[in-house]
Amino acid sequence: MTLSVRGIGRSFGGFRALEDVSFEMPSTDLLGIIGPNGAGKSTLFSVVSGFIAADTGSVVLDGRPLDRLGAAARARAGMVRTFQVPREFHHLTVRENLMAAAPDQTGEGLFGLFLRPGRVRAEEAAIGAEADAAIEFLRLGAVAATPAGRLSGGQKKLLELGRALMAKPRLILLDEPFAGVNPVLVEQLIERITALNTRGIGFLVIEHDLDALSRLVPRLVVMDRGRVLATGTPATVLADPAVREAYLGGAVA
Amino acid sequence: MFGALLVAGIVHGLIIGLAALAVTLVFGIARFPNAAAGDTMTAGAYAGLAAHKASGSLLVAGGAAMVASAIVSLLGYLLVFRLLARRPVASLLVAAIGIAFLLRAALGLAFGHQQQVFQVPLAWPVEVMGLRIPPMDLTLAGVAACALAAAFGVLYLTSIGRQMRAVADDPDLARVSGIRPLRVMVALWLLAGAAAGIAGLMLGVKTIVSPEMGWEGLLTAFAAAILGGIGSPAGAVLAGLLLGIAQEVSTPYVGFTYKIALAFVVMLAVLLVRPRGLLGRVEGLR
Amino acid sequence: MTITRRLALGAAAGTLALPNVVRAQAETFRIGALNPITGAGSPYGTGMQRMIQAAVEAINAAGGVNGRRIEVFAEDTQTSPQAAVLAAKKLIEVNRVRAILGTWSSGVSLAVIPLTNEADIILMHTSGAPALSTPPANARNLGYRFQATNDRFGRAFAEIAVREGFRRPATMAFNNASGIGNTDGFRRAWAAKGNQNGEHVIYEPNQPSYRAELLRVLATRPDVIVMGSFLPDTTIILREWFQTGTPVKWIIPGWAANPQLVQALGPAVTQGIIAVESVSNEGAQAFAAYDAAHRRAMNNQPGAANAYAAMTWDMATTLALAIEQAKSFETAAINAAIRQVANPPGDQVASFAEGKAAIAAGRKVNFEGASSVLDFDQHGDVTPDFGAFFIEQGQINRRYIVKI
Amino acid sequence: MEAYLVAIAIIAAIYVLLTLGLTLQYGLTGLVNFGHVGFFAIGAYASALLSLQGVPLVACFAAAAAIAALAAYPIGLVALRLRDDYFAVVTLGFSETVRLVITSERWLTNGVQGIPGIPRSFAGMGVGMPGALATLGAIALVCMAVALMLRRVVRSPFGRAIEAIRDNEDALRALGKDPARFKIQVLALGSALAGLAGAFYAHYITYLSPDQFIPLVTFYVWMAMIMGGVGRVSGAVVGALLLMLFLEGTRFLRDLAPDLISAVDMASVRLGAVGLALVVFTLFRPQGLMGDYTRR
Repeated sequence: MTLSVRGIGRSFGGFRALEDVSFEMPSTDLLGIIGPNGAGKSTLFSVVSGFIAADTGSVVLDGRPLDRLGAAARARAGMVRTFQVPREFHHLTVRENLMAAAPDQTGEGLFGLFLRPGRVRAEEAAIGAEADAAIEFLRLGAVAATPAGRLSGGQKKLLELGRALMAKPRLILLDEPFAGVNPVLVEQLIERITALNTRGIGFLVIEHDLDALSRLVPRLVVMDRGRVLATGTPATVLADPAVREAYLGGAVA
Repeated sequence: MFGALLVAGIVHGLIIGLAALAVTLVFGIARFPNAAAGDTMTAGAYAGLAAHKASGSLLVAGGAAMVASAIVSLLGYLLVFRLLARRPVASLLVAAIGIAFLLRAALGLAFGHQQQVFQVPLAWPVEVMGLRIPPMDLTLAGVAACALAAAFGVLYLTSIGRQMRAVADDPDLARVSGIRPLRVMVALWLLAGAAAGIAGLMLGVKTIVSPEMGWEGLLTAFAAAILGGIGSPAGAVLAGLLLGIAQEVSTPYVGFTYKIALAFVVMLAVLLVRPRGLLGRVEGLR
Repeated sequence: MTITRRLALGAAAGTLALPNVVRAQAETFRIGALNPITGAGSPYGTGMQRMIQAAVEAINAAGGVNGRRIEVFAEDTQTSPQAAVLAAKKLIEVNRVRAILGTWSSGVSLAVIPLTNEADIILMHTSGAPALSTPPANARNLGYRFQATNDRFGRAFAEIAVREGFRRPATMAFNNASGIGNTDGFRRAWAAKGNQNGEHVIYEPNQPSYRAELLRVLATRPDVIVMGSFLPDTTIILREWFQTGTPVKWIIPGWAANPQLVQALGPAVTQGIIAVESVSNEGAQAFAAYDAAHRRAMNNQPGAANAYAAMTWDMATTLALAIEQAKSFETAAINAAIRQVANPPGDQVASFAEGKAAIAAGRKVNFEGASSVLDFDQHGDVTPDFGAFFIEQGQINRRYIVKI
Repeated sequence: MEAYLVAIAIIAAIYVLLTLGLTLQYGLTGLVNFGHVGFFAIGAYASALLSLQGVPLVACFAAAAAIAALAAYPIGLVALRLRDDYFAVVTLGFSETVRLVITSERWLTNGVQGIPGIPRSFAGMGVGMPGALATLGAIALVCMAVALMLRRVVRSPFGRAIEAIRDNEDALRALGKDPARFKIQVLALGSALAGLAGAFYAHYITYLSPDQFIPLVTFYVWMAMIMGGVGRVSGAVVGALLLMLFLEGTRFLRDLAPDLISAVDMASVRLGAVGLALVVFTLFRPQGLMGDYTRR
């Protein structure tokens, strides 16, 4: 049960954003990706989640190659992403945001909606209960009926996580979950993510906040200028001179 | 017959190309299809007509058409589009339709709905390599070539032109590299307006001038801009020529009604194969 | 929802308030002038409307009909059936007009005539479509056509082509009911004379170039091209044709081959064009009066520039005479009187005043209009004569008249 | 007078139906459909032609909606892979192509000569007031049913998904849902409403020709939607009424003050006012008169 990323390359015009990026992780595990600005982390995320096509290489989840699948199909295959800048459905309430993410709803087709009203009602009740559970789990109860556009940055991050959960993935790709989130919420997020991981959901996390990330994940991939620089536990990776050179620059040296 | 249709197609295509250039510049940089481009053309045609009546010179008429359309275009930006910069594409589109209607109404009130014509001398065709070419076609092709050369000169040889293309390529990148957006936008709308003005003048000289003339050709210009790849000036002109020639040359086969739909069908076919147009970069996967 | 209701009530109140203004005036006989002020018919619509008003002024100056003044309510059809239907509804329901005069395009007349039939009022129009002669459109015989049908135009074209000795005519038609009606009429008449028809091209409006269309026709080497066309497209086509340098003759409807065309293209391009028009009854006294009125109302443009305006002038006069003759304001009586005052036999009269006097004297009158002699057949259609006009050195000269 | 008001109300109700379709497509889902009139035309011609073959009117109306929806399906399949702005241009092109097909295929549509003598709805009740009132009643009922249906859709899982598309399409895609699947259904349903409106139009005006289906009609509907309130069902009703008030009101303006402005200029003024309304509402009141749709 693994996610393996093999030899991914991608250029924009003349600029090589990704070059032969490879790594592997058990899909129930926690893996972090770090790197300086412009290292290609976000591009990698977009390629893995199917929002940008790769020029070369392959993404395989649990033995199934995903390369020919679009973003939606990859999500259905069990790999759901969040966004660096939260993309909440701003007109919908928090609860509606969560309910919208539940997969395979009969009422999402016009025929189902009008021809099988009983089934739609039953599903709605179940999904609503699920959403309420997620709200409680994420401690968003106070804003459950608020349009998502009015949430704080941190609350939106929580909501994104909750939405991803509602889609019932095996693996969640988190794009800078701690960026712009106040320290109290960061702790809460770390704790919630860890709790979810113990339930068997894997996480691939891009993060700038090295400190927070080190406390969350047991293993790190370090990227620089579109390449993988090192892979290993936070301690070993951070001890690597090449990493210190590229990522931490003169600050630590 | 084929040769004659080819010549007609090239002249027709140059007009479409100029109009498409105006559309694609705005499309590439301001990121919406400017539905007011057609009526900006009409404004240019009327200004050119007035100048031609006063001076009798096509050159003066061309200058007037460019200036008038450039001003109209810039006003549209300053008064409306600038205020909508952060809105969804649909808002800009609807506002553009509104401006188009306003312009047409103003021209109708000012000049009436009767057709007007450029009083240009008509002459018999000249023989070039066995092809009989109307001298007017040569004049118009010359005008279009000069206008295109000037437009591409601005785009590729001046600093503001390079900045425009940079913004078209990547607005975010351009913002961090210190390009002043207002200056670029003003230059952009002026250039797009001037191109539309020349297109309007040519259409007016070739046919007749009426308040509806620009709107009628808008769809073809859109098709050419999309076909050429949004934001690609060379693509727009190329696609314009392609559509112009295709419309003329294909008529013996598809008939005279469906030739209008041809632009649309070609556009659809190309978009199916290359969703970003002929010269547009292919990116993303949906 | 409160806003909705308030707005709706406001709208209703606003419209309901209007008829009071109308009702306040003295008892009049109301007619509607429903003309193509804008849209494709706009070159003629304003003149048509003004001539209805001018004719009514003359009628009122002569003492009105049966002692009542005629009052005109004018509306724009926008040359669009939908707008015309609402305009007609408004004329019928709000202004309570008793006749509608001057619908121009066939589409508009076909859309309006069910309404006039339903309201039991007369419709006088200038449309060419044959469907307007017969049921269901003219089921109640309340429709009157003051223009020749497109078919008759086509026959006139064929007569002239024969007379000029043309052998290989091609046809080009603007893709609308009138354009195609003209050329189809020509082709039928030409074939009926035992001739071979040439190339036939139907073209679309608003094209930046008609070269492909032209070349297709010219490639068959016709000696004459018969057009079913309008002014803007004719202007562009003739321009392109001249620049091909191919000699050919043209037969063009008079509404397209008019002084504006000559002014747009100059004498060199237009030299030798044959313009065909249902001749206004130019020798007639009625035409002189109409021409004077047209010049007064339309910035000194001659009346011959707008054949439809002559027709609307005649519409108002015919209707007024019929009312005098009927001595009634009832539609059925007026309708029965129209052929009595317009068709022979009877004293030829040229104006309302003259006719009114004759009717008062107990004589049978025969109104000879400005647009034609105005004799209606059983379908309510007129059969005007056609003139062949030749454009020579920028002048449009009539050579002869064709009778069908 | 009453009959005139009824006539206006019928046309207004036809616009309400068209506006409801666009509200679903643009207001709720964010689809920039500039080809609405094409589906209106398809519905009108389908119903007219079928009724002339002797098909009962009720079946004609149903067929008009179904055929318009079917026509939307391939367009959706092709166009919904494209960006929003491309979609706008493609739909505009589609509606013009529909008009050209109607113009050209004389064997089917009688071309530019048009189709006269289309059976009037409720002709059995006479052509006068009773028939018109019955027509108005029928179309008002249909509008109400459609409005109720749209409210139902808005509050359903489907409505949640299409509003999610409008707010952020990529986010929905990231959750494993294909926006195109929803958009095609939205396009088809909105087009079915336009087709139904077309059927009402055909059997009320009783004469169809291609020049009745120009893009201006599409933009009238846009104007109604934008004035009334984007994404609000009640906004569609208010907007369509305002549109009619505006289109017909100009007639009375000239009755009251005939010398104020000539009829020719009035056409320009009317067009200019449509333009001004579009610009001003976009600039200063994008939520329309009925307010923001989040507070429905």
